[in-house]
Amino acid sequence: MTTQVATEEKNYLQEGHTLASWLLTKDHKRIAVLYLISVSFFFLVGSIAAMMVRLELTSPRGVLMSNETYNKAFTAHGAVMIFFFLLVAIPAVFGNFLIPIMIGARDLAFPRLNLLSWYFYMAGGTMFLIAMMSGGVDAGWTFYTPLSSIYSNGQITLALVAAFVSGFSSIFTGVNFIATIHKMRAPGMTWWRLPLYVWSHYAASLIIILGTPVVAITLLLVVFERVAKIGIFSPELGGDPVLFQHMFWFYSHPAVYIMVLPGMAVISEVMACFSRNKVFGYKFVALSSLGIAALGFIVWGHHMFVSSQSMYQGIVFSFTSFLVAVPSAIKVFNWSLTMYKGSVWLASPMIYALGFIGLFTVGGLTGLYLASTGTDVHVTATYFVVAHFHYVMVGGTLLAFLAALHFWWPKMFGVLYPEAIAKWNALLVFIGFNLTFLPQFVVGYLGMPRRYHYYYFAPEFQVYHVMSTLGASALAISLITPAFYLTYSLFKGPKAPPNPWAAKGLEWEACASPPIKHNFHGVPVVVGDVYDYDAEAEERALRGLPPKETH
Amino acid sequence: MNFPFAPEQASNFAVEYDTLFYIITAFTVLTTLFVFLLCLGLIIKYKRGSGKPEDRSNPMHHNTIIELSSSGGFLVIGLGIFFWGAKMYLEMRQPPENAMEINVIGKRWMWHAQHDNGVRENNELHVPVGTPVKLTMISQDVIHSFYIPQFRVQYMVVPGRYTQMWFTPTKPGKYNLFCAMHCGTQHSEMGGYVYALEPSEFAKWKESGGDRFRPKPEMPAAAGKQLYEDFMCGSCHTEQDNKRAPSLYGLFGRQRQFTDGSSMVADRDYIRQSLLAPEGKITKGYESMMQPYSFTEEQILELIEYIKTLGTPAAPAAPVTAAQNAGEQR
Amino acid sequence: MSEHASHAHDHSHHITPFFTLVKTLMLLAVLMVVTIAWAQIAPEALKGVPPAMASLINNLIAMGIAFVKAVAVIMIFMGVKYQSHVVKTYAALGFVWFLMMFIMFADYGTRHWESVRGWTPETKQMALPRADEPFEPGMPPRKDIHIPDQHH
Amino acid sequence: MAISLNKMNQPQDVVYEQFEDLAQQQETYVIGMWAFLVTEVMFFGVMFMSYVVYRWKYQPYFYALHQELDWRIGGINTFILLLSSFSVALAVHFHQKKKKMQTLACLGFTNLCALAFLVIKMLFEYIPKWNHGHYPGPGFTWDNPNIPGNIAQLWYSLYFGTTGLHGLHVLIGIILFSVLMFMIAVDHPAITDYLPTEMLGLYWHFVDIVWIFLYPLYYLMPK
Repeated sequence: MTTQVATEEKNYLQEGHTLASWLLTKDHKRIAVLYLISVSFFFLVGSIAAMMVRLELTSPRGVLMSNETYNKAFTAHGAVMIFFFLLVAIPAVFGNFLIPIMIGARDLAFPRLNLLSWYFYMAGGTMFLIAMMSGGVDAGWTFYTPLSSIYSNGQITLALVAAFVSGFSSIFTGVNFIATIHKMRAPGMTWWRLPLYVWSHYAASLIIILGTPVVAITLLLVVFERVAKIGIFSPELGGDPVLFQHMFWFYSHPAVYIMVLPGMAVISEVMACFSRNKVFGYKFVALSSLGIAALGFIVWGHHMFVSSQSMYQGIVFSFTSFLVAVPSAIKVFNWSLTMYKGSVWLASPMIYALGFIGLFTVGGLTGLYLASTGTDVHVTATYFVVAHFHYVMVGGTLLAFLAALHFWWPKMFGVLYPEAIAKWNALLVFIGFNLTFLPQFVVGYLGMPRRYHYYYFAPEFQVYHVMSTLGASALAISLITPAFYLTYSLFKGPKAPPNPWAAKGLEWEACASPPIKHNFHGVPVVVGDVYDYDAEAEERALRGLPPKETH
Repeated sequence: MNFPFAPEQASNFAVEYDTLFYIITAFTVLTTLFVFLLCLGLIIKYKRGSGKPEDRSNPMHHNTIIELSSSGGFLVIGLGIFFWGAKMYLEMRQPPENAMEINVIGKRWMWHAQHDNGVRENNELHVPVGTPVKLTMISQDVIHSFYIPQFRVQYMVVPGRYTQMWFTPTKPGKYNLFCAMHCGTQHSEMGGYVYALEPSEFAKWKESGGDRFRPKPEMPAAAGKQLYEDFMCGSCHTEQDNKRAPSLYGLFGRQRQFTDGSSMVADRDYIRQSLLAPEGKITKGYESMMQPYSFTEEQILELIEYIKTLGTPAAPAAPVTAAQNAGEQR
Repeated sequence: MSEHASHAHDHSHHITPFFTLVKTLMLLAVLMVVTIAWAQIAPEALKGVPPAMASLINNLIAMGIAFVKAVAVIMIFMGVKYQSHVVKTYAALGFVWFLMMFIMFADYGTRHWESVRGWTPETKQMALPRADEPFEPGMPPRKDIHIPDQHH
Repeated sequence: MAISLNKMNQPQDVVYEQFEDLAQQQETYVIGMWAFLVTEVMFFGVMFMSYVVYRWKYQPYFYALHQELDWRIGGINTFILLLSSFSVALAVHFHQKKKKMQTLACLGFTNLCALAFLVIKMLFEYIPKWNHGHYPGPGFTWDNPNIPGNIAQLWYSLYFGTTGLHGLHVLIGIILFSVLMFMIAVDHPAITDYLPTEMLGLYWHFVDIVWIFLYPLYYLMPK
């Protein structure tokens, strides 16, 4: 790949210092920073709601809040975390920042659309916050009809419109990524030289453009049902409320992959860099991303095994769900084997990535209980499911988000953070997470239904809820800590070199830290393969041995 | 403080369910352990610049055999779980012929159960041990879910349509009854207990009209008969098929042919639909004459009970002018 | 510039000839007339056919013609015929994925197969009376629907 | 600003800073537009899917309810949309040849068609139905004893939902076409080549395609 660049030029952060220069920017990197700030804010909101829920559940009789408030708290947690954090976090922050750089482009294909997408996101987020403040939303993030359309009180209309608007933000980002990845790759950057990061984001973008409109219009129909009393899902008019679930999960199951595929993208990069090795089975991993995206669309019925859908359909969907295990298994084994004959460097992003592999493995395997029709009947809609999807979503996406944050922090802001704290913190995240969610598997198997405020009729559940809340407190501490040391590093951290991890890839090798406005001087020409690390040479250098002779 | 790890096994499904559950658990634990040890081993062996220098020459970047065997092995085990789970699911979804029938209505935020002799109970369900019990369920408002963890059964209760589920209690006791689908403010309090009683005790309980409620001299089928007469259903639906309408005698559970060429078994949903929206399925040979009625869910259940009591089918009359009506939808 | 861009360079300036557009419009107009005409004569033409079959035939004809019209618009008016493979793929993608939604007919098509297994038509002896626990049965009929003459 | 209608006063080959050359820019825009149209297909897919599900469920009622619509009005509207689609294709054709007058004329004709479509829809369909109380919602009235009021209301929900969404797209199209015509007329610097016309054309053709399927489903099939 191309050579070093001069660093004395103005970087993208110095291009303007006024508020307008940020709010009207068309630079993908600045928009990524805007997203980083707003996403962190919504993560905080969602976390506070989560802590309220966890604290309330320490007592079987709920002492802190009323039924109504509790329902609003868990709805706020679910909806904010999913619509305004998980779906957005990695693609909009790191995807925006890195995809153009990784493929050697100056910017995304449609910079104005990119900015518009941030405004839509903020508009949606603000609307949702208003809905939360002015009455709250208590229908659960899934908004099942007819509860959401007819019976529930509260600001459901506004919340649904918020989700609709932020859906457009997703769609714009997806369209932008697809056009960019197809047409703006640098000379020599063929499909099989693309970093796996880009492959995964491409797959996620496909899901976004195919799925998001479905849920958007479905939620809009619920809005109309509430406001104008038209009734597509209303059983009073002979409609089928289960049709809503079909439409909803047609998007919302693939949406899980919108959340986790970008996470997988990050893990591929981090594992390669810190193992000093090419990702094991590069082509398999790349294609498995597309495989997951396609298969993800034909498994939605596994959310509905007990929802009164036909049992024949249940069995069909169960079968297709097991097929998804294949590409997922490929990925986990390939990431692990990437360390084989590598030079493993346990830096903080690597610890997060290893944590991701562990938690995603558990999350994926517990999916077997839920994909199998018979075993799903008992544990669906219990805390078992809650634990399962937190292992995938939090263990997957959140850990990948933290890994990415640490890995590319020097690139984004040109500063180094205190590595020792970061390492210990990564370990604390892993432990706190397991402490929070392992007990939930047990309590779910015991029969604790999700979204329950009280459980005085089954007091034996309490011990697990207390354990879970303790774990959540540890997790909360470990999630606040990075906010402090990363912010500290922004002002006091040492200046980062262009390539502090000695990593490969255009963003490290051909680009300053932080990058200049148009990322590169001229057009980078890609000649080598992706991930051309040489663990052996690096080890020899570390040990002071002479480089091995080439034959 | 006790640490329970599994709910009681109190129904015919529980033992098989738990067996499969623990097999998947073993698989999960072993695979997780394998991945964990693999990572740990690789980290220790190939940690950067530590210990003795490892052989890193000829690095392996892909191995199709590993890829295919790991994913293939996973798929095979997965399919094994799939088939077992599917078998269990099919059993759960198909009640046996001799099941005792109980009707359940869900509403925010209570459960209402009706036994076949007219005994009704709220937020409680009494069932006999050793007898298969089939619940026919419908909701009055939003979607609920009828969940008894100790029986390992759960099914959603939707408005507008009957759903069913069945189980055979195997152990006397008091078990949890939950609504597992978020249904609004008091969702977590929509529940109660299921009492599995010895058959003799259950019979006694049922005969004495339940232990809670004062009996009132009306049973569902009788109430249904009253409705049938009040609404003068008998003016069209007579004992024999006639020009106006087919007979309802011996209707329930029979195959029906419709004008649009389709056919289906006359079940609860069919009768419910025929009452609320009769035009949808017109019996072959008849014209659409009946108007839609708006009964309450309970009234419909009572009418169904009554129709079920209508004796053996009378000899059906020859269909009237089938050819005349066949081609015409409206 | 990617290698794809340079490949497709010749196509990007394609100007669809005027008469091709006119011919396409005429094709569309003819197809429209055909589909309307069929809808008018269908009840006569399909008189002896069972209603379910007639409905199937009508659906197939109407949707088939609509499909041909859509393809004509996509290929000529939208110029996909002259575009790269990527564009062709994306043009097809949405419509193919829409068909994926039809998987839900695995549900709607088979719901009634599992309905009444287990029922025996024997008469049940109802012995005991009904409890007088207060319970408002039934969904309250929606006030806003005006359905005159419901009851006799 | 002097407005000349005879020739396109376009700067040649304006390439935005993120692109290398004109060809790349054009292809990127086409792919981006098609990716967006994929989402549009899925948008309408939900409406069509709901229709299919309920028609499957209530086929005889739906057959009867389709009589509520007049195929003649639908047919006229279909033809109007086909014409407008043609004239947009023509507009792109002329814009590629840099014939400003003809481009503007074609776009103007398209806009006229779109307007006519909406007017016909309003005057002959929406307003009479509204006056009869045939719209979903609290004021719904129904007097056909053979069809239950609730299913009629469900059907009207689908009808107004689907055609309303389509009508909204037509309305957006009218606004965008007007803006585009104005910008072309005054030689706005943002219009550097025929791509805006082509992009808007793609959108408009898609609106046409939706109607191509909508028309037989709602107006024709059950006859």
